[in-house]
Amino acid sequence: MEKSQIKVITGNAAAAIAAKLARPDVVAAYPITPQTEIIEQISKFHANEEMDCELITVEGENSAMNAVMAASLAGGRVFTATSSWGLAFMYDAVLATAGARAPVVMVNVNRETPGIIAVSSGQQDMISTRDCGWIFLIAEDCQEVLDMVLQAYRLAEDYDIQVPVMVHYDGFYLSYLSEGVDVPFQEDVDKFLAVLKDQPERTKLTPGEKLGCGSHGILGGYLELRHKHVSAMERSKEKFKQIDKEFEDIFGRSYGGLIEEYRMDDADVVLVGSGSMCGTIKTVIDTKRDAGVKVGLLKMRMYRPFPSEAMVKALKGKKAIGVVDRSLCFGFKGGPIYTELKAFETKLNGSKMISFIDGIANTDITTANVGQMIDTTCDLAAGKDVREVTWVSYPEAQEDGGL
Amino acid sequence: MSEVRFHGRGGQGVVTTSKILANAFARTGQFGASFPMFGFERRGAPVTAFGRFSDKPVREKTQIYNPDIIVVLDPSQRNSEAVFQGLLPGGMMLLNDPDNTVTFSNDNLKKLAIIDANKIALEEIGLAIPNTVIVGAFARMSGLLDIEPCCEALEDYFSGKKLAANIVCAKRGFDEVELFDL
Amino acid sequence: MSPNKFFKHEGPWSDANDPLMCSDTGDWRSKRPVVDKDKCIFCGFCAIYCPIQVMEMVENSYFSPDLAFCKGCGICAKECPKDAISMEPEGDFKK
Amino acid sequence: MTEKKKGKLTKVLDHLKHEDPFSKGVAFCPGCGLELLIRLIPRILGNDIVITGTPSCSAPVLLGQNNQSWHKLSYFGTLMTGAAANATGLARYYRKAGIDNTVVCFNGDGTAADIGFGNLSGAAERNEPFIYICYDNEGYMNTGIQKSGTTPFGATTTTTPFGSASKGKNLRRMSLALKMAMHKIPYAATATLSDLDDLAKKLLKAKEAKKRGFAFLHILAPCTTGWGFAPENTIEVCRRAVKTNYFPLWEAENGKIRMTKTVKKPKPISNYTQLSKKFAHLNEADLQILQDDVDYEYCMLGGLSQLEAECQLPVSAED
Repeated sequence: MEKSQIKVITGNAAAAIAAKLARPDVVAAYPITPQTEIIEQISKFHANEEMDCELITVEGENSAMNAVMAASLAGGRVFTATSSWGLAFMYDAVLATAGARAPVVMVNVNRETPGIIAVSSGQQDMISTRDCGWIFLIAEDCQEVLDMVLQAYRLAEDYDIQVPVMVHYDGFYLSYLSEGVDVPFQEDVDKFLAVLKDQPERTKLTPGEKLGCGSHGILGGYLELRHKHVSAMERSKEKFKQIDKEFEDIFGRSYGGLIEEYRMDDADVVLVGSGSMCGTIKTVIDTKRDAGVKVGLLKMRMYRPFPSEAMVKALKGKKAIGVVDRSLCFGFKGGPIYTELKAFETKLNGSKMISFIDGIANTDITTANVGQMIDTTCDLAAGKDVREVTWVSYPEAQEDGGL
Repeated sequence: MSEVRFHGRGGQGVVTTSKILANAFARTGQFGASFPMFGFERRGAPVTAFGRFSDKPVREKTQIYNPDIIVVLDPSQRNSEAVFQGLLPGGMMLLNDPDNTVTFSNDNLKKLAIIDANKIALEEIGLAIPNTVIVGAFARMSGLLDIEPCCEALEDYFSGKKLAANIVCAKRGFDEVELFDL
Repeated sequence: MSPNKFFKHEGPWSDANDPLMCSDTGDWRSKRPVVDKDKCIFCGFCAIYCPIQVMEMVENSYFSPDLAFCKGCGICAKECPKDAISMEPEGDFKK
Repeated sequence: MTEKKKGKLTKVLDHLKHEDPFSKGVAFCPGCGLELLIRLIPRILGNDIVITGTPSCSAPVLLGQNNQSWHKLSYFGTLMTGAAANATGLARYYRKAGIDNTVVCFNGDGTAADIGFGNLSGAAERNEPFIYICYDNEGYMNTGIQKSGTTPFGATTTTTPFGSASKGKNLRRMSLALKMAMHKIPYAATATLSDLDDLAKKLLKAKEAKKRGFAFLHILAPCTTGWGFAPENTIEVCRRAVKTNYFPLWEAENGKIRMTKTVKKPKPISNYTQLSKKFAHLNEADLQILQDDVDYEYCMLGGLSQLEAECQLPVSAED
C-alpha cells in the first residue's frame, strides 16, 4: 500500500475527505440529514488547519449555492453539499450556477423530497432537478464517492466543459455506511488535478477588470449560450471517459467511464440501475449466473448528460432490459431512467423493456427483490406477458389496472 | 461472509461497535461494512446496526434480514422477538448481561456468549458504555478475528488515556467472555 | 464549438473593454435647462445632484449641461440656490 | 475671458475623485434617485469595486446585454434570494486569494428587506467583509410598483391600492437600518440624496469598516414614477424626508449609534407626504397614523443615540 491507505469510513466522510484532498478555496454549506456529517467533518478539518479554505457556515442552502457560485466565478475552486429539501431550497441558485457556467462541485446525498415527510433514501431529489443544466454523476459505494468527487473537479473545471457537477449517492445507504476506503495521498491527488492549472484560464470576475457576469441574453444571445451549454454537456461524455482512464493511471482504479458493465458480454437479459443498489444487483447476478441465467448489469455512473450512445452500444440486441428506478416520473407510468431509455428503443434492435420502481423512501432493494426483477425480465425475454411497470415493494399497485 | 445484527439502545455505542469491527476486519486485509438501521437515533431509544464481514469485498447494501450472528448490548432486549428474528441455523449470539445463567430456547441458536460488559466498562473507563468490551468478546466468540486488529482499530476512535482504557476493555472482553455451546 | 456571435465567452459575460452601450437620452427631453451664466455662482449643486452627472464645468466659472444626454428632469433648476437655471420647452429650440 | 468665482464650490465635489464608469445615456427614468446614487458610488469609492446586482430597477443598467455593458465596473448579477451570499462568496474568495477588493452588494428594498433578508441577516451575523447597500425606493418599482416591507403606512402601490377597505398599505414599514445595526456589525448607517456630503462620508467609512467586517448602508432613493412626484423634486423629497424625521440620518459605528444630522424643529409629516401622489388620498387621521409611526421610530432611535459613550461594541471580535 504505497499510494494510499485503507480507512474504514462512511460515504459522507469519504466525500469530506475528497473535498479536502481537492483543496477548494471556498466551502459553503448548511446541514441537512443525511448530508450533515460531510460539513461536520469539513468544519473539523478547517478547525484543525488540515484544510486551508474559506469556510462559510451559511444560514441556509440557498446561500450556500449562491456563495459558492460567486466564489467559483471569481476564480475559486469550491465545494458544497446538500440533500433533498436543501437542494430544493437552493433550486434557483442551482439554475443560476448552471446558466453562469460556474464550475461548482456539489455532493447531493439522495433523499426523498418534501411533502410526504420521509427521512429516507430515494433519488427523487435528483430527478426533481435533473434538467437544471448540471452534470450528474452517481456513485455506488464509499470508494466511488471519494473517487467520483475528485473526478468531478476534473470534469467541472475543464476548460472545454465549465459546467457544474453534482455527485449523487444514496442517503442512509452510503451516507452512514462505513467500509474500507482506499484514501489517496495528497500528492497523487495534486498530480491528478494539476492538469487543470495547465489549461487556459477561465473567465474570472476580478476587481477592476471591466468584466461582468450575469449579462442579459437578448436576440440570439440566449440561444447561443444555451447551445454552448448543451454542446459542453455533450463534450463532457468523452471527457469523463478520458478522466476515468487518467484516474486509473494514477490511482489504479477505474469505473468504465459513463457506465459500468457487469457480466454484460454474453448476457441475454440486463438490469439497468444506478447507485448503491448496483452492489446488491451484482451479488444476485452472481447467484443467478451460477444457476445458468445469463444476466448482466448496466450501471449508470453519469445520468446527465444521458449517456445514450454508451447505453445503446451496451444494450443493443439484448433480449430484455429491466430498468430499476429509485424515483418516480410523475406523469409517466415508468420510472425516469426507463422513460428516457425508451426514447432509444428503436436503436436497440428489438430489445424489450420494462420498468421497476423500488427503493423509494428506504424500501430496501433486497436480494429477493432483485431476484424477482431478474425473473420478471427473463419472463419478458421468454415472450411471456409481463407488466410494463412493477412497484416491487408495493404489490398493491398491481390492483390498479392502469399501472 | 458473516452477517451480524447489533441490538442496543442509544448511548451504548451500538453503531460504533459495528464500525470498530469493520475497521478491525479491514486491518487484517479482509472486508467489513457497517451501517445503522435507518431511522432516528436518540439516547435511550432502541438502536439496531448491521455488519457484514468477509474475506471478499462486500457489495450488498441492503439491511440484514437473516443474520448469522446477533449481538445484544442491551440486556433488557434479550428476550424481544426482534432480536432473534431471521436468525439462520447454526447462529451465534453475544449477550451483554450480568447474569451468565440466562438460557434461550431458539432452535437456530447454537452458540451463546455472555459477558458483563457494563461492569468491565465501569471498572476501566468509569462509564457504562459496553461497546469496546463487546468488540473483544465478538472476536473471541466468532473466531473470525484476533484481538490485536481490534485494539489497533480503536486508535481511529479514541486517543490518549481513553484509548488505553478502551484497549483494556477490548482485551478483557476477549479474555473474560464465557462461551456456551447449545 | 458554437460560434461567439453574441457573447465572447462561454457564459453570460459582458466585456466593458469594448465600447459601452449608450442611448441618446437627450431625445427624451421635453424641457431643457438653460443656464444664466451671470446668475451662476459656481457652487456646483446642479452638478452634484444631476442624476446623469452631465453638468460640466465651463472655464471654471459656470456649469453647462451636456444636452446629448440630459433627460430634462429639472433637478438642476430646482436645486440651484440662485435660480440661475430655467427649464425651457424643447420646442422653442427647434427650427 | 473673465475669471469669476462668485461662490464657493460645494465640498461634495471633493468626494467625487473618480471617473463616472457609467455610460452617459442609460435607461433610468428622468429624475431617478437610483441613477444619481449608482453613479456616485464608484465616483466616491473608486472604479475597482465589484458590484453585485439583482433583478431590480438597477438591473437594466447594471447588467449588460449579451457581450456589451453600460459601465466599466466588474459586476455580478444574479438573484434577489441570495444577493448577500453572492457577495460573501466573492469577498471570501478574494480574501483567500489575497486579492485587494471592495465588494458592494447593491440591492433594492425588495431584496434587502423582503426576499433576500435572510441571507442579508446571515451575512451580517457572520460579519462578512463587504459593503451592503440598500437603495430604498419603498417598493418593487421595476416590476410596476408593488409594496415591500419598507413601503410606509398609507402609500398606494399596485398591490396596496386605495379602496373602500384600504388606506393603501395598511401596515407600517419595517425599520431596516435599525434591524441591521442590531446585528452588532462594525458599521451601519442611513443616508439620502439630499445630504451628499453625509452620504459620501458614510460610503468611505463603510469602505474602511469592511476591513473589519460587514458594513450596511440604507439609502433612501425616491422614485419619481412609482411615488408620483415631479422629476425635479427627487432631491426635495429626500430633504423633506430628513426634515420631518421620516428618514433620520444616523450611523452606528462599532455599535455606537449617533445622529449625523439633528433636525431642530421637525416639520409635520404632511410636509413630506404632500409631494407624492402615493399619499394623496390620506386624510388627517391617516396622516396621524403615519406621523405616530415616524415619531415612534425617531423616539427609539433618539433613545439609542443617547446611550452612554461606553455603550459600544468591542472593536472587533476578529481583531
